[in-house]
Amino acid sequence: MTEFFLMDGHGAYVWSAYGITLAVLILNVRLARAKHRSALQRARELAAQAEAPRKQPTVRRLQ
Amino acid sequence: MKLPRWFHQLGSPPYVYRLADRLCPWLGWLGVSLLVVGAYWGLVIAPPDYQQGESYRIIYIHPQTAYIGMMSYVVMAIAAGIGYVWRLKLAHAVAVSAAPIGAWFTFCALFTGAVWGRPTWGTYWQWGDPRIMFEALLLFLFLGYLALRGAFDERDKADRVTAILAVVGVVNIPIVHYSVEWWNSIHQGPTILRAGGPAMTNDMLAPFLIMVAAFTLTFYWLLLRRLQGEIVEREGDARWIRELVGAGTP
Amino acid sequence: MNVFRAVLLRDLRVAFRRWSELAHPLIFFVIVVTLFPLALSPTAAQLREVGVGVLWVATLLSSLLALDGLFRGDADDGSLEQLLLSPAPMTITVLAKVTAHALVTLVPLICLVPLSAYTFNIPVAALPTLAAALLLAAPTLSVLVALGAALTVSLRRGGSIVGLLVLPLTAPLLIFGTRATDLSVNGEPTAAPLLLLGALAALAVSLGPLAIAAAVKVGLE
Amino acid sequence: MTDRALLSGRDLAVWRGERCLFEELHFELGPAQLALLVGANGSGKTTLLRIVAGLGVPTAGSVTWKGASVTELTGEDRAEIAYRGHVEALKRELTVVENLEFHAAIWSREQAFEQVLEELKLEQVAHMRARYLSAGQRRRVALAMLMLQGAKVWLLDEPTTNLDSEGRALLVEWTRRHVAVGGIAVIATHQPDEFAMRGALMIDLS
Repeated sequence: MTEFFLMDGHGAYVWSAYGITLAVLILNVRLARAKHRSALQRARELAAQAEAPRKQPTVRRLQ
Repeated sequence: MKLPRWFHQLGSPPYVYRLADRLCPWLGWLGVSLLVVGAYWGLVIAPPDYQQGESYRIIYIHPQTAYIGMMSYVVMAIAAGIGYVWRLKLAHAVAVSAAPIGAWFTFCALFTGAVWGRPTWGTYWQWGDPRIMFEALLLFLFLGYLALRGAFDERDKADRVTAILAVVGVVNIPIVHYSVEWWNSIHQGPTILRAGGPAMTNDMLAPFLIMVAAFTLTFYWLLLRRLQGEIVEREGDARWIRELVGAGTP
Repeated sequence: MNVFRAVLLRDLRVAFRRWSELAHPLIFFVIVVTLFPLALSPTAAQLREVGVGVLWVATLLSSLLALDGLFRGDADDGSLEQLLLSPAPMTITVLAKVTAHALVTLVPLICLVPLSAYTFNIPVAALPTLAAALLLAAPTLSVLVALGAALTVSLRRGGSIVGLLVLPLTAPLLIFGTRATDLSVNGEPTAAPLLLLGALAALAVSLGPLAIAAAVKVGLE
Repeated sequence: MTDRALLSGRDLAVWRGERCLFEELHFELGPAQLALLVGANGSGKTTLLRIVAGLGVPTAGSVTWKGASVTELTGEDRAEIAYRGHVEALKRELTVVENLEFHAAIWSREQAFEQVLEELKLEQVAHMRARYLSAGQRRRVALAMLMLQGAKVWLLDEPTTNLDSEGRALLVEWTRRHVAVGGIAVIATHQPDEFAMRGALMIDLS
């Protein structure tokens, strides 16, 4: 089994390459999920507050 | 210019948000299973290369990550271009979502490329290999995009300024690519190694293609998840968000 | 056409009335060029080997120095807004400003380069090609630097990231420029890289102003 | 109807992040009409004025001049709208005359500005560099540029700041004359009554 990991001397390179790729994949999955979840959380807070008051400016003609 | 109906539908955030919700499970599970199958096949079953030996197995991930990095930049530039021309907030959201993914995968391609270079050419940073130099320049372009985006506090302005940078970047990519290729051909002469390495026998091709498919599916899963986050952030307290959030989805 | 002339003359006049600022890129260039022999061994052969690359990198870096004045000055005193609101198309105005920047910073730099070539004992025969390559690269470099300036015009501390935005895009210039100079040093024909530099210049001058004008418009939104 | 010289804004809205400056703002200005834009600092007066000028982009809605969106105006239509912000668009290294000549070339107007300079009492400083002018004098040069452009629509952002009483009187009189001969003016100000006249539109953002 060990010679499988040794890969006649090239093991370090192959496994470090696969390792970093796996790490990048997992990191990106977590980052993507975290972004989605925090956005939803923020939206929940916004939804809890009352609807923002209408900010329509008054436009009138001077007599 | 009258745009087709589906294009408008793609332009409406709630529609795309729900579409992403339906697609993501499929993309996710299919992608992961292909990754596992491809990795196992490439590491265990496929024969080592007669010339490079075991280190050749990196061919099942390095080209894929490089291709995803490149594709991310193109997706980013096209989305940014559409967002800029038609003022589609959603297109900008796609560009923003694609950028970090591209940056991470380009970094990964750079690392795996350098590690692969070690046993084959004897150095970590093989100046001779034009692809490594191109990956580095592509990574700088991504970092430039992300830095410029981070420098603006107003989202609308950040979208439109970085869109211009993305479009200029994508126009420059072929130029940078071929000038690096040209530069390499004069310094090192035709490399003994063909660009993609020695011709792949059939039993090497299968895992290679599986990994390409796996990475592509993963890319779209990541893109859609990030896009959903962007959409919710950008829609603020729109009505459909209130319903969505009110319903307390996870 | 008179808008092009008006903007060009105005920018040149403003630049020469603040002539002390013009010297900054030149001084920076000389410092970088003189520092390198200190860092490396002064043997003639090795210096020549490295010298060409150093000259080009120093030119790229020092052209970045002068970019703040390109748009930020006009943005702060409100004249950039008036240029945007003027009937003339913004691409013409931008082209005029880029030309002014090239004349004011890059041309003196190009005159300086052959002088500093002596410090790297680059053979005199190679100087004409070196100057030709720099002149051919100047439009592209100016457009890229102007684009960096336009993209960061509304940022207070924009200068720091312009290098990150622009330098990756100057890789082709560096490759073809140094190659042309190396070939001329060895006395070989230098047509190919010079033609490629010319092609880049044509692309930059035709498409560049469109992107720069768009960046300025968005920057002032 | 649209080709009549009409400056109109339809359901304009501006959001800064999650804060709303204003929304559902509609206005329409025909020839010989004046609009006064009032509101506390930070209420979005400058933002709205820049949107009307075609510099800024609203989060929603659009502003049209003679039927065309102000962001797409070119050539003479573009020159018909003049915008004067807080800063006077003067290059400090150029003299007053050089600045005026430059703007004349940009708007391709012949340079009859000697008469305007006299009215604004700027003839002594005409050949002085803008850097040495006082804030009030710079404001007057900006007024000279406004007259030089000869635009149909004046968009002025607090034009009376740094002006002495004599300068203000001149500005108010010129604005009245501009509107009387069929021009349009939108003025953001903290003292609306200075410019107020019958039939003027009052847009209050606060």
